[in-house]
Amino acid sequence: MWIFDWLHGLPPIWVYLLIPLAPLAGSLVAGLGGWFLRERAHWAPIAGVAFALYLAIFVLLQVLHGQTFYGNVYTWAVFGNLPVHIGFDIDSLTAVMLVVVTFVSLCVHVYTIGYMHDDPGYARFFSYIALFTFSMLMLVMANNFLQLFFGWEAVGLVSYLLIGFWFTRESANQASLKAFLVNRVGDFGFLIGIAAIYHYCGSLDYRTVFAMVPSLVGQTVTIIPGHPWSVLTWIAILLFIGAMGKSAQVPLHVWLPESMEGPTPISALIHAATMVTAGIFMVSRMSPIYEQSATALSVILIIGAITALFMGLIGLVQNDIKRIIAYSTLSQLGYMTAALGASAFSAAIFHLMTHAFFKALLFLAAGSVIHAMQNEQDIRKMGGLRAHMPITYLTFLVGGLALSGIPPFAGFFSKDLIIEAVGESSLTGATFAYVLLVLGALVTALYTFRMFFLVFHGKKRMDEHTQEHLHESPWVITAPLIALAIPSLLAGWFFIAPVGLGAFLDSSLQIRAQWNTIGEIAAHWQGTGAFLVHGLESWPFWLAILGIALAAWFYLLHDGVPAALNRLLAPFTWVLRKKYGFDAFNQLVFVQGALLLGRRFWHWGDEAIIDGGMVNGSARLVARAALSWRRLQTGYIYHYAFVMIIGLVLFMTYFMIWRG
Amino acid sequence: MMLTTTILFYVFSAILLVSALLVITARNPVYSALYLVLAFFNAAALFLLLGAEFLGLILILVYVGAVMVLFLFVVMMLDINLERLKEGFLRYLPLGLAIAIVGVLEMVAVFWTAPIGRVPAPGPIPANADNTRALGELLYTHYLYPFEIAAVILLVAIIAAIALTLRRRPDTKSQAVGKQVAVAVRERLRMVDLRGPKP
Amino acid sequence: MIPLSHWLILGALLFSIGVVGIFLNRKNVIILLMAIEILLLAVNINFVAFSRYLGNLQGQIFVFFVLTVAAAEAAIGLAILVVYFRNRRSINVEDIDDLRG
Amino acid sequence: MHSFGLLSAAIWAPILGGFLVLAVGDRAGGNPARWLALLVSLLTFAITLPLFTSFDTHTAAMQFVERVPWIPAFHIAYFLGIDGISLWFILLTSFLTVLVVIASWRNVSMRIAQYLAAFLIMDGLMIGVFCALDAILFYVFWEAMLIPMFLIIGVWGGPRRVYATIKFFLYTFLGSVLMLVAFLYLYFHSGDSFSLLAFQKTPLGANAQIWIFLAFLIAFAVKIPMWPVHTWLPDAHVEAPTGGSVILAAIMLKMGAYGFLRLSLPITPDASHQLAWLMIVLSLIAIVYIALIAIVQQDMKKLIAYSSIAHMGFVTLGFFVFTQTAIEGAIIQMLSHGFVSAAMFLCVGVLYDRMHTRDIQAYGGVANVMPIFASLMMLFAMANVGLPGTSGFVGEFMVVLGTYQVHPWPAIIAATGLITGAGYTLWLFKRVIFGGIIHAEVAALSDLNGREILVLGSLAVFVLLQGVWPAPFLDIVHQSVAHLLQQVATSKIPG
Repeated sequence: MWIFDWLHGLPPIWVYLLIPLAPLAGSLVAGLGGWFLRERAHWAPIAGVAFALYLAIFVLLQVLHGQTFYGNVYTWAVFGNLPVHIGFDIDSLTAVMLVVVTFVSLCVHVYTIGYMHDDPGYARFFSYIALFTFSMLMLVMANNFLQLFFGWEAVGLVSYLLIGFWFTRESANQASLKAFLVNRVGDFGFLIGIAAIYHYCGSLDYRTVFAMVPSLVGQTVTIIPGHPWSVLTWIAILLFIGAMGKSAQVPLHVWLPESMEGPTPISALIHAATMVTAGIFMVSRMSPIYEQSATALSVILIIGAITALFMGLIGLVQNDIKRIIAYSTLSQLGYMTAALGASAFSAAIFHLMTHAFFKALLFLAAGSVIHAMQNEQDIRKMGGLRAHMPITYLTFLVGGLALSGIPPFAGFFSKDLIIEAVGESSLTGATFAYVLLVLGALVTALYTFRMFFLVFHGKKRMDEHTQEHLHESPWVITAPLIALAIPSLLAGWFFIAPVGLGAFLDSSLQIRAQWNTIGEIAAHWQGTGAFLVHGLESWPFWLAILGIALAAWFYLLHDGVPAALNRLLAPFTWVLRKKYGFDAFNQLVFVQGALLLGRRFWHWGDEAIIDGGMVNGSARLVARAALSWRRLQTGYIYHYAFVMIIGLVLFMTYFMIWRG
Repeated sequence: MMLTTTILFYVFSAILLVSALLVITARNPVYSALYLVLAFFNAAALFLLLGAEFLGLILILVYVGAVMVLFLFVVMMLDINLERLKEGFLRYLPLGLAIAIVGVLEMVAVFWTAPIGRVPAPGPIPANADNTRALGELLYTHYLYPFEIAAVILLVAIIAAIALTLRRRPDTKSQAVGKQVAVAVRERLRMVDLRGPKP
Repeated sequence: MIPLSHWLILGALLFSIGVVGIFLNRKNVIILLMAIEILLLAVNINFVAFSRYLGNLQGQIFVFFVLTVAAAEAAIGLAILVVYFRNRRSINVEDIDDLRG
Repeated sequence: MHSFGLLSAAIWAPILGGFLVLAVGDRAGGNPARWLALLVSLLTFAITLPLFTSFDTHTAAMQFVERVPWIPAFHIAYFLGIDGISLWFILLTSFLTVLVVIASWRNVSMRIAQYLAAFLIMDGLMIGVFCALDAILFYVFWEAMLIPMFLIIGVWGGPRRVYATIKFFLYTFLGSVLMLVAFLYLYFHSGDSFSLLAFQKTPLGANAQIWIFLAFLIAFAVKIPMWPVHTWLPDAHVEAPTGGSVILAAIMLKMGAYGFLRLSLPITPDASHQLAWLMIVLSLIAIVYIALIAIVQQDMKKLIAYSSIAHMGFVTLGFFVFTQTAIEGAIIQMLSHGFVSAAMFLCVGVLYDRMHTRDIQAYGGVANVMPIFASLMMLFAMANVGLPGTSGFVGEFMVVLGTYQVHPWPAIIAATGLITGAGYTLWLFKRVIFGGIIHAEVAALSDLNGREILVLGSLAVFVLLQGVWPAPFLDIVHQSVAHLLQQVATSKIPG
């Protein structure tokens, strides 16, 4: 294409380098010059991200032409004899991620202009999200574990900063701290995993490590004496712990719902579309390692399936519009994780992609609603917004249908593919996971449309004042909604074959023949249309339809039913409202436990035993000894003289008898 | 000759020990000081028997002549309550005797048995031996620095003794020579115009 | 000739007399000082005897220094005594316990 | 390589300058003393720069060597020289002294000349410790350094300064006396030489090595400080003025670690191997136990002091797993901790200067009124947490990687520092910087002035530089660490 022509003249590394650096530059300009730019601060980040998107498309086109890249930019450090680089690994997987990240990011940037326009932290916000884009791009472009970890933690940092963006709110600060700490728990596993890789492979470079993987098969490591584990399982599980933190899988999911304290664009960009999918990306990237460990895959499959269903169930009892979407994100991440477990990496990436579009869309639309509702987030106080906000209504509907997996929206293709793949899987726990995922389809449709009907249909339950101010959002908000609605509608149809079935991604993934679920599906592939028709005959589709119907029945036709159900299922909903007790458990065991332990160590260990006993105790001992021994100093000269003489005689006796 | 020396040794030794005993048991410090003088005389004689004439004479000159006089002087100058000082005189005697006896027995045992007690007796002192000269040669050559230091110690002792005992009496009158010399005319002499008004 | 051990035993006896003197006259500083002179004399006798029997003049040199120091000690000791008496009107050792711990 | 007394100049210029500042005194409101002190510290920094530029990274041998007999009767020499291990600490020392002089410009009102002079003299003495290659010279610098610090805390400190100084002094002094005993033993076994290089070549029996190692351990463990001899540090930090805390945390703590590298490991390699388990256990206790204590602190300085101890736990852990990655990581961690802890204490100092309290509860919502400060402190907090891209990450990362090579468990336990470190640092940050303004005093705070921006900004540059590109920092130490590992791997037990 002519608009890319000039880029061919550049050394490829420059192009790749410019992708992350453009948003970084935008971030620096907005951050350092914010006091001066004020309401103009958005230009630099937007320009940076737009440029990155432009370059990302170029890179994608190049990769389509088979032009991949694997190389280093500079030597970060030399560990002993091992150089560790900052470098890029550009292949199909990276290219897809680049486009998704920069596209969603650009939409969110534009949306932010409208959403945050009267916030005092306007420039700071732009600086943060551009910095996030930089970090995320570094993460997906990495060609080694160090850089991956850098991006991994940097997105965590920006997420922390953005959740706590409104730092005067106690709840936001609490949520940001929680998000960082829970992520750190995951990173802890990730770091140990990297250490293990360094130990066994002697390198942090992807290619070197992947080349070493076959030689590690059969090696064992003994962490708990008497239980030798396969090295690859150990590494895979450790890395997956990192992914559990970042991609919010049970039990490290607790931070994601609370992250909704951040501004809505952030929820769309970071906590739905990109950052939380880093774990999915990472596991796909590490497919050569995961494929060698059936145990690790089973663990991933089961954890993903559990997350998919049970987090969706919590979404049924939430009333905060953003929290419902957050729980749906958790559930969808569970689907992706389950796909990873079934070795359907391409399906996971496909779902990641479609989910990025429709979930960002849902969040941004929800943001539009919240904006119109004067920052009211409780869906019980909404209703009947359809008439006031047509664009938001339509785009939200597109997003909701995509999320529920209704054909021909994007979510249908990717989710159905995942369920099919898990159904094909022969791993331990695959059947269990399959059942959970199928049931999840019902739950997804139910909570999505419960929210949809409560917000846009029915009676207007908001107060007079809010009602008067209801209005459609300005174009900077609706334009990104439309921009995201288009791929939410079409991406499935167009990309299932190249992305979902892996034709395009194959070069980046390694899948072992014995559990090549996607390969099975691809082998019986009869075209997208046939897949669609087949989908209409499958359980998930009908369950989704049932979910929508139930939601309509509950919330449009018979208002009394939900209340009656609530009474009927009281113990069950109580468990759901308590979110299975994860928060209470963490608070009690980890937070209170750490504080209690810290105080005990401080007061008993440091203050009482070490300082009181050993340090000041020795001083007191000296003082007390001196108090008694001072009586020896009678002050009489003759006593001293006697002692001297007696001492002399004793010495003489000693020499006589023992030294004689 | 040999026999004479031996007899003299035992005689002087006996007197020395007895007078030393009397020094520590005498009721009056004056007696003690005088017995000590006697002891020193005997010791000096023993030194002479050993051919250490210089030290023997020094002992008499310095100790008897100077130190003991000092002792007597102090004893007589101070008005000491002898009764109080003698209270409980024998209280520590058993302990002291025990210690002394143990010490003596041990030392005797050593001297009696150790090879040092059987050092061969030296020959008689040559007639022309000059103990003083020999000491002097050694003292002024090899031991010059210690000798000088000893001199300084004595000097310090002199100054210290004077400084300690010197009493400043604020009520006595004396000349301040330094001030007298440093005086200026202006401080002493004031020119006054005595011419009265003219009649 | 008298054996060396006799001289040494003489020194030992004299020394123990000095020791007993210290125990007996613990209250009278003047006699304490005299007892110390006896101790030193005992030592000096040993030195001189060794000097003679080993044919080495260094023993006598040492005696010389001992005498010097002893003289200095006696002078200062008595001076302190005089000062003390002047301040306290007593030389009773039992009154001197300012250094009691 | 011989040179014209660059090291001597770096040692004596600040000491003489310090006395000059003393001589100038507080006249004219202390301004002449301030400028003179700044000049001297800048001069010292300028003197140390050529050490870096003309340093030869291809050799592990000592460079810039100076050797003059000092007390020939005991073969004591004025023997100086540096290698890759010491170079960074000399630069760090002279650099931070400049910052401390600038940071103390207005904050200290009483006896400013004497205050600055103490820092300058300490500057020289600390450089001396890092250069000394003669045991007695090392010991003299080591002990002399305590005096200015004793005065700084004791004269310009907080209300409990007397308790803190005595505790500080006795603790450190007790430790170093045993080091002297070890030196004397080594002197008689190394063929009458006090040269550290000769000590390193002296064959020693297994038992002797253990005793010497323990003597060194007590001296260095107190200084680092390692659990359980760490309790002097929180007290000293709390009472010390800001500058004192900066130097104490950034450089003095490194002395102990430096001692391990220069003395314990090469002189007693067999004992080091034999007692490595002890060191690893103590380090892990420091990382876990101290971090938990740090979480519950109410006093900002105490919290950072405890966090320092926890971070130094990574350093000692890195030393005693004997892998090149871990040792280099530990050295980088020391350097990074020099920047980060200095910055953290300066940040607390900035707040203390304005509010005169270190109690966390007196703050809250500082970001509302001090945005620049909040941004910079966020950077340093993140470095303290060990976020990649900041200096704090590099060292911890390398130590964990290097430790895993020996055994997974210590690496796993050490990595929990990742979580607890984030916990106490960010909770502190949340309570102090974030939130709404509750206290009226906070609302009246003014943001950083130019001088404070200069000081914190220059530290920020190093924190980022070291995080983004640690390669040049590591290049300097490679050869020396490789040589050290070789020494440690060679048994010195005779026969």
